[in-house]
Amino acid sequence: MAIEMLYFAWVRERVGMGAERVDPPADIATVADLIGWLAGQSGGHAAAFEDAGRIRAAIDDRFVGLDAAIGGAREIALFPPVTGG
Amino acid sequence: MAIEMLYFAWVRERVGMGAERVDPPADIATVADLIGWLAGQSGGHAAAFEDAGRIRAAIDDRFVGLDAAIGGAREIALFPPVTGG
Amino acid sequence: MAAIDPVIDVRVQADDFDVGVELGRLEALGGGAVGSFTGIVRGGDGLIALVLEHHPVMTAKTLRQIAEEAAARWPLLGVTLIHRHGRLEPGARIVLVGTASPHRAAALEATMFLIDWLKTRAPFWKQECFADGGKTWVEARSADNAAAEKWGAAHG
Amino acid sequence: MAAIDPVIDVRVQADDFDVGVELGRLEALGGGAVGSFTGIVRGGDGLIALVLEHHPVMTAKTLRQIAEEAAARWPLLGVTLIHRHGRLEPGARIVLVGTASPHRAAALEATMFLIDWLKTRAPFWKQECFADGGKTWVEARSADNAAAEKWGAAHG
Repeated sequence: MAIEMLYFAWVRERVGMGAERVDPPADIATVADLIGWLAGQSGGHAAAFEDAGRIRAAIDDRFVGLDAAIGGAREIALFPPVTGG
Repeated sequence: MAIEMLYFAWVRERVGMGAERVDPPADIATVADLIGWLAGQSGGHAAAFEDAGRIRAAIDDRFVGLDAAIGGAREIALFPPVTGG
Repeated sequence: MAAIDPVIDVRVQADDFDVGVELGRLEALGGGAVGSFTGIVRGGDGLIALVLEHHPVMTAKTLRQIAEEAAARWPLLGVTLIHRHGRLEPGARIVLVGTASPHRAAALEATMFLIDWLKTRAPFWKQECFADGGKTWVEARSADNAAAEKWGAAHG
Repeated sequence: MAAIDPVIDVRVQADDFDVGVELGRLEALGGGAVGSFTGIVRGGDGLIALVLEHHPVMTAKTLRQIAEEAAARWPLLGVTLIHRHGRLEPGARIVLVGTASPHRAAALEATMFLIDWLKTRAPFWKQECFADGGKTWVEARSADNAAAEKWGAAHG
């Protein structure tokens, strides 16, 4: 199940890239599972995802909670809480 | 005790002038007294001041209640409730 | 709140004003948050114009007092109040309230306060002129009084 | 509230905007009451610029949803939301919220709602750049979340 990942702000900086294609194993069912799995992919990923509580997510351009199922997702964005306005 | 009167909006229209100099008798002590006295000065004044509850006042450019004393007043303005903004 | 000495700009004029220029002045004060309210003559029901009469000596003074009251209640860097008088046709601007503050809630709450107080305390009177020649003095609205009263009495 | 179909104008852009022109469009809708909030980069503490990053696909869509939520809650004739991205120096405009309504309270309450929701729901991230070369991502503020939450959940 290939997923297009998008990263923003310090998540992007720590991972070291703004986008990547990942193929997590079948037992990765939720956004939280995905974050835990991503944290093991590199030192940069580990730094970005060491505290899942600071991460927000969107699946296919819709905000979701970390408990959201990722089945069928084409694109998942991970980022810090927003600070616009 | 000569007082410069100023009238605005429909008070001005009914009285028929925007300003006049008046010299009320000594027993006219408050704005309400003055309004009652003015109502007897002409048909226009009577139409303007038939309902004192609809009149607001300022003495020497400060808003006052109808119970305010007029002793020492140089100028008194009478007008309807304001409708700016 | 009195730590900041705000720039208060109050004008009573027949001429129109430029909202972009006025708000630009407030933006330049460095607060980060600028709020505004613009009141415009609304057409409909055959209205062809409003005529705004005012008490020439009291108006600017009253607007200044209202601006100072807002500055006593919120941390404002600037308050701009412009109120037009004379004949104004539908679509014409009547009044501008602008505020600058370090805090967005302060800027917008003060804007609301200023227009509420201005409606019930500034010595202006509106006459409506209709296409059929009729003229009517606008009556004060109890809703406006209620809106003003929710802010409580003057501090001063 | 759904009786009025408001003019919603949402833009995400690097370029500056003209507040007078934008509010002029809202004034022309005939409501009589136009409210606005402008957010500006505040200097101080050695800040030389903000860099605003955003999620290019989601931002305009999210701003439109926020504007539609405001239109579902207040009788609005128009909502304008403009949010800049990229590098912005102190004094630069960041965001404009503008509303038009027949009612002044609706215009100003909706303005407050829009900026509160925009701060906590629109996918923008601010990085502060300092004179000494330091860069810091701005942390989300709990006060902003509290301000947004006081308006309750989305209707849709």
